[in-house]
Amino acid sequence: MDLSFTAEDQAFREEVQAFLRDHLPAGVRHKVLNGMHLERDDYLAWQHALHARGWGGPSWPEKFGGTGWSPVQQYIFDSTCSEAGAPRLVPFGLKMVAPVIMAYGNEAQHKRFLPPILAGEEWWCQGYSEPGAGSDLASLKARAVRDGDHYVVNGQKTWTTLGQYADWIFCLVRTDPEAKPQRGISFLLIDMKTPGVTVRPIITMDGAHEVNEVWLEDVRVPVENLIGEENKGWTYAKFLLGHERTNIAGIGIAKRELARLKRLALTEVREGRPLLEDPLFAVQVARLEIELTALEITNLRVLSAEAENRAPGPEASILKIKGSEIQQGILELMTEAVGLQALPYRREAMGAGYQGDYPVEGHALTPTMQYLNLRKLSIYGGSNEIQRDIISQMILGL
Amino acid sequence: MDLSFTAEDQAFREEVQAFLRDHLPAGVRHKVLNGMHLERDDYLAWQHALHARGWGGPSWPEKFGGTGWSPVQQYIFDSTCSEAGAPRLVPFGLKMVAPVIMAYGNEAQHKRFLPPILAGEEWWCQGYSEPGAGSDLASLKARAVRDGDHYVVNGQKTWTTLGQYADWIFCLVRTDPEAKPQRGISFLLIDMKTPGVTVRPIITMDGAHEVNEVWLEDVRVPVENLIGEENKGWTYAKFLLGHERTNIAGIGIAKRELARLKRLALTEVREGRPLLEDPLFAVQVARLEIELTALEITNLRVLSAEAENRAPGPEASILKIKGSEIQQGILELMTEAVGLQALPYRREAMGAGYQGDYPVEGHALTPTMQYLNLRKLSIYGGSNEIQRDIISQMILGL
Amino acid sequence: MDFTFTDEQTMLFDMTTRYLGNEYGFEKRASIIASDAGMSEAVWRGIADLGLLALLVPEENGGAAAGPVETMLVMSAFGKALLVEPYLASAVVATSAIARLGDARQRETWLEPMGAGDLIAIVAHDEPHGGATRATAVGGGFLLDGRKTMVAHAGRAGLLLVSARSDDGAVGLFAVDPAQPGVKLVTYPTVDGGRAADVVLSQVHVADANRLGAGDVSEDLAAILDIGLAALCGEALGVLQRSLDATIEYTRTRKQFGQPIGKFQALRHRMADMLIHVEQSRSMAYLAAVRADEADVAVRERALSAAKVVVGEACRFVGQQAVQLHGGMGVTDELDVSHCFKRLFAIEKTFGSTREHLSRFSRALVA
Amino acid sequence: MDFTFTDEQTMLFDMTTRYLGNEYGFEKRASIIASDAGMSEAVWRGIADLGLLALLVPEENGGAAAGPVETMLVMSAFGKALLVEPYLASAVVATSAIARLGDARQRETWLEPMGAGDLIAIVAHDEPHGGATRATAVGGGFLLDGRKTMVAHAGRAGLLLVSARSDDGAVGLFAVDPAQPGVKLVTYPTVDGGRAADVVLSQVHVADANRLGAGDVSEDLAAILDIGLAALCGEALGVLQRSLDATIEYTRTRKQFGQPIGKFQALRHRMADMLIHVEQSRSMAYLAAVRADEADVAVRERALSAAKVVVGEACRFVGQQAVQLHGGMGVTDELDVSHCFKRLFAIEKTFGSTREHLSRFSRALVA
Repeated sequence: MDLSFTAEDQAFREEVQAFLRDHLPAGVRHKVLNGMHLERDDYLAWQHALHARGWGGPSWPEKFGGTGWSPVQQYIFDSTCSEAGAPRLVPFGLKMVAPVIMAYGNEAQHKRFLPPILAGEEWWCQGYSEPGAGSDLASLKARAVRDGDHYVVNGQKTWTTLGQYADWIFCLVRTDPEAKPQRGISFLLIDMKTPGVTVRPIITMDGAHEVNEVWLEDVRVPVENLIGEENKGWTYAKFLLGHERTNIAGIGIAKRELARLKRLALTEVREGRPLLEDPLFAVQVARLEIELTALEITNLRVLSAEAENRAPGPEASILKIKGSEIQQGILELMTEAVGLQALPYRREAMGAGYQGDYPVEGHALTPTMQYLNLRKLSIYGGSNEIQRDIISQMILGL
Repeated sequence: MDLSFTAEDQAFREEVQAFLRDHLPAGVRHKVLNGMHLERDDYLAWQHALHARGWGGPSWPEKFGGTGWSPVQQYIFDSTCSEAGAPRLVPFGLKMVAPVIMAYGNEAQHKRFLPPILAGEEWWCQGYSEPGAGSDLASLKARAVRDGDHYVVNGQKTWTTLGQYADWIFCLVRTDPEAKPQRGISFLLIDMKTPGVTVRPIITMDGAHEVNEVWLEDVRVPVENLIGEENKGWTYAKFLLGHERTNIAGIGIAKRELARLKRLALTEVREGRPLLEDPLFAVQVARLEIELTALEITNLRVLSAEAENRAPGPEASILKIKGSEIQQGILELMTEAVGLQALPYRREAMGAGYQGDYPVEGHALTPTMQYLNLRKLSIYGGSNEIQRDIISQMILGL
Repeated sequence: MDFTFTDEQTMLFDMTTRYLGNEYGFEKRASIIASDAGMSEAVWRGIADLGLLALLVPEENGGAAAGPVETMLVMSAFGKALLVEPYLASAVVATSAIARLGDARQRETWLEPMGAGDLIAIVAHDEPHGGATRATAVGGGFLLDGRKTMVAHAGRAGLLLVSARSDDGAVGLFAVDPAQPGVKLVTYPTVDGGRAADVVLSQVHVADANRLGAGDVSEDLAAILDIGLAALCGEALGVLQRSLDATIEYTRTRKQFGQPIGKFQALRHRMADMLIHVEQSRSMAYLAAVRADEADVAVRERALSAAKVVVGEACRFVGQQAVQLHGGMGVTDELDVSHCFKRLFAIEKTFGSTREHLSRFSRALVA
Repeated sequence: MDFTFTDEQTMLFDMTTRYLGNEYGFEKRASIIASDAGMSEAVWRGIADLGLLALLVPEENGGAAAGPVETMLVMSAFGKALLVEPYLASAVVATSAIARLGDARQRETWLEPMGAGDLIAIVAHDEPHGGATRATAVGGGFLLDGRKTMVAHAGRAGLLLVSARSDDGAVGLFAVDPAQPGVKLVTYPTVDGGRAADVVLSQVHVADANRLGAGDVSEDLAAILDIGLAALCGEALGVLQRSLDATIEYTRTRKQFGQPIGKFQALRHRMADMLIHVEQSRSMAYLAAVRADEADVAVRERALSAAKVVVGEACRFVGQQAVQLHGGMGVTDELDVSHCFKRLFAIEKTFGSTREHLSRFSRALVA
């Protein structure tokens, strides 16, 4: 047993660090390290930089233009990037629809759809959830009816993250309403410019426009945009949900935010001492750091099992639960560190170039909005309650 | 709104305190204040002292020789006694079977059974639970078959607290095996000296003999020992369970033990300072004290509602959950206060007159055994999980 | 011992609740918090007409001379409605400050219009970390310099009561007109839909006649802020109850896997724990009200710190779980649960956080 | 990075597990802990025959010169069997102490019989609060005075290694024969079924040749105890896993209201949380093993404190919930769950409690 990275892995990590030093745009890094809001161009700038280096598809096999990295290398890449202040890779194209297209799409679909994802030329979004179908996805209602060479799609999708930037949406639609809930579902790729597609913002409690409703009214989708076979979409959907789970623990992000919390607690002063010297505050920071240390090792154990082709399985649920709790805990503590300064609401401070007359540094204004925003972590991607159901059913056999 | 006791209540409290000063046996008080083990005679000595004062039945109406005190007076009496180091009143006679006999027994039963309970002359125990019927009491299996002027009882009862001291046991038995589970149950009073009654100890993890199994083999019980009507026992059982809940929060006990915890944390020294000055330890004590303050007021609110004849209802579940958690928390913290001295296991130190060669004072030896013993608090009397079910169903209507 | 309310108290609560039910629905509130002013003059006039602004005003100044219990009841109704108008800041804290420290002329000048709804006064006490507001004695008065933060609705106030420390170390309370020279307001919305400002003071002149009280008023200020804290606990109660009610209602109607999600035992138990937090908070809000004007400072501080800890923990648990059990809908701006969440978040941090009060209570264990 | 074990390591674990499966059932253990001696000579001989007592003994003294990872594996098997024999105290801690501090003669004299199962040696280090063991230099040796507490199986030991402070403040480690004049043992059972003693020392003479190491050995002692702590984390893992396994099994078979209680969602979620604690503890037991002989003291202490906190929290949560989910049966002496509970309770308090390690880790945040 050895918990340290191999010399090769270590060299790889240094290569990534060097790349980050040279090619991560400074403005983007500044935003990420201070919890500010990222725009479409921030994400794309980073994807373009990676693509130029041949790293556009860190989780892709080489035959599709990816890096062919092992799970451990992907983990090193992800966490090193996150710690250094790189934005997350937008997952809807790279990590969600692309693996489905690779596994179940035909060659024409490979050629048409994969290269623009890699190059950061086409932005994808996800059309899974519906107002009545969240955790219980199989109860979805959007309908697609075959009409010659097209499907005609009607329905409503929701929680579509960053859908306002998207060029394409991948959708689960019901093609056989007579079949049992999990049968009769198909997987369609839809151009967002098609007439009948309407995106409406959902404003979240932090005031952000991050998620959307997508309305589909008589949207005509060419049959060549069907993935795999009609009515077999549930299989592809489950495959996708399995892939969504990589890097679910968010170790690199949590390390970055923990470091930020500690910086904050060293500069915030209470009764003449840095807040981090207050035993009751320090112990809360210590608890989070300790939990994170344990989770990092748990995550590496899961990766290591994956590398040996042992299926990671429902251990991913542990990573999801603890990872979300730790990230939420860190942000909550940041809001505590800044005291009353957590209460002014200055959304403009989330953007670049904020030069407001409010003299408190950016650091005091962003934690509250991030804290509000991150309540979603324990809800989406399978709520933590669903994750506990999975653990108890799959691991414990209950 | 007024949270202080009335002048009358205050005078009553002082009267109880004066009585405790004069009549609570010093040896018993010493044991209670130091978490030591109580014998049969300790309980009886206290009941006899109360009876001599006319206070043998603090929760009984005057017509049966009780005090006729209001719920608030009973609360004041109970908590004042507990704080001063009086043992709890053994509830099986006084608070459990007696109310059932009063409400559903006939006059002969009143005369036969109530006076010896009041006087501390007959000890009762409870025959409810069975190995297969705990939380799900209605699935009990003990059978009683009518044979002339007797019932012949066969079955096994368990978790019979202090049954080894008991003269009588009240039992739920099935008299109609054809009926639905909650019908066909009867409520019988059984003399423990009857042939066929066998008491076998259950040793708990603290090494104590506090609970028992009671085996009933062809036990002949005179029909005059049936309470109320045959097959109506479930009604009486539910009535009893409602009564069992009085003083369920254990406020007086918790206050006494909290005071003991604080004494301990002032005498235990770490790195040259009293442990109570360690911020991480102090904050745990503070949390318990604060929770207890809140629970005391919640308890008084429930009593106040009772005094106005508004039913206390499932709020009792809140008292049970928080009361047990607080008591368990206090004992757990005591074991932490004594450090490594929590680990020596000296059961003899639980008894009177311990003069062992182990020089650590009694206080360091008893918390662990009490901590182990009190794990039962969140399990018995309706586990805390059952209590949360009750709250969600009865109060929240879910 | 008596947990009942007098008929007058019950009527007060019912009247307030009825008014808010008619005038302060979710949509109405949404338009208020989106408005430039961030408060409704009509609502302020409405609660003035109900007599609520004069609740704590002494009788000789035309008020009801009511106490912390009445305040708790009214505040719990406001909490349930998520009222954003500066009732706590003006009608509770500033009114108590003037009633306690003001001389007869000051009380008459300010309390009568405050009770009538014609003047909003706000105590400006909190400072950014490291900030220290100074009062320098000059002929016939003082010059104030410094910065105050999170002064509620300062942009609408007609009177600011600024705490400042003199060269001799004594803390004084000074009445400042926000329009007078040297006063600058940096206004902003707050996370819970309110409005506040930093108040920057540069050589602001205050005449002796506009100083409240004499000598060091630190202890009076602490007592005044504790009256505010008790009122805040009352408000929390209303918000907590609304959060729980909304969650029960949502989980009763929202279906997944063929049944209402409120049928799932893990969620039911979570709601049971929420209820326990609400009931324990109710007990402590009562205690805070009863001890808010307790003369023994140590007893008062102990009780109020304990109350803030229980209420603060409830704000955190109930707020987070209410959002969690609403699922995706819980994080949107569209339902009231997220607005409750944000108000609970702010309450937890106001008048000292849970950690700060827990720390104060802990230290007193060995005092 | 590699989480796999070598074939030798896997064989070692399997061999130990197999032996205990045959020789250390619940009934057998019950009879051992009820016996006067409180340990089984046959079992001690058995684990000696398997070579386990010589695991940490250097090769030149006839041992396997294995490390913390092997120790963790063996200890986790012992934990799962709830072994009460003094493996941790003698074969891990005392062996490491002699191997690290002993000279060639001392190592030869003691380690060979220890590895062979012919000598049990125990480090006597902990003291009752306020106690302080002193070593006074006399011609050719030292006189020891003081009191040690919770010295495992001291009544069976052939050698005690007593830490004591000299007049110059240096901490030394001294080999004492329990039978020698001036040594008095006050023996007692421990709550987890073990045996221990207070060791009272009055003018106990130790020749220079029986002192281990030279000068102040505080740092060596800390390093030796950390090896014990890492081994203890391994043991905890076994006990935690057994507690969870027993709970799953019990809730699968125990029926209430017509179905196995393990079907109730609230209980299922509780067990999911238990599993999370077990897996996080497993990760930290690995970390503790890997860092146990780390040269950088700060790195070692940080890692081991973090491990003890995670493991300690797991001991508390998993222990308490395992008992709770067993209902009434959980609090009896009859099922293994209560024995697991008591061992977990003791582990939480051994080599520093969760609070103490959390405190050390917290202070290091600003160091």
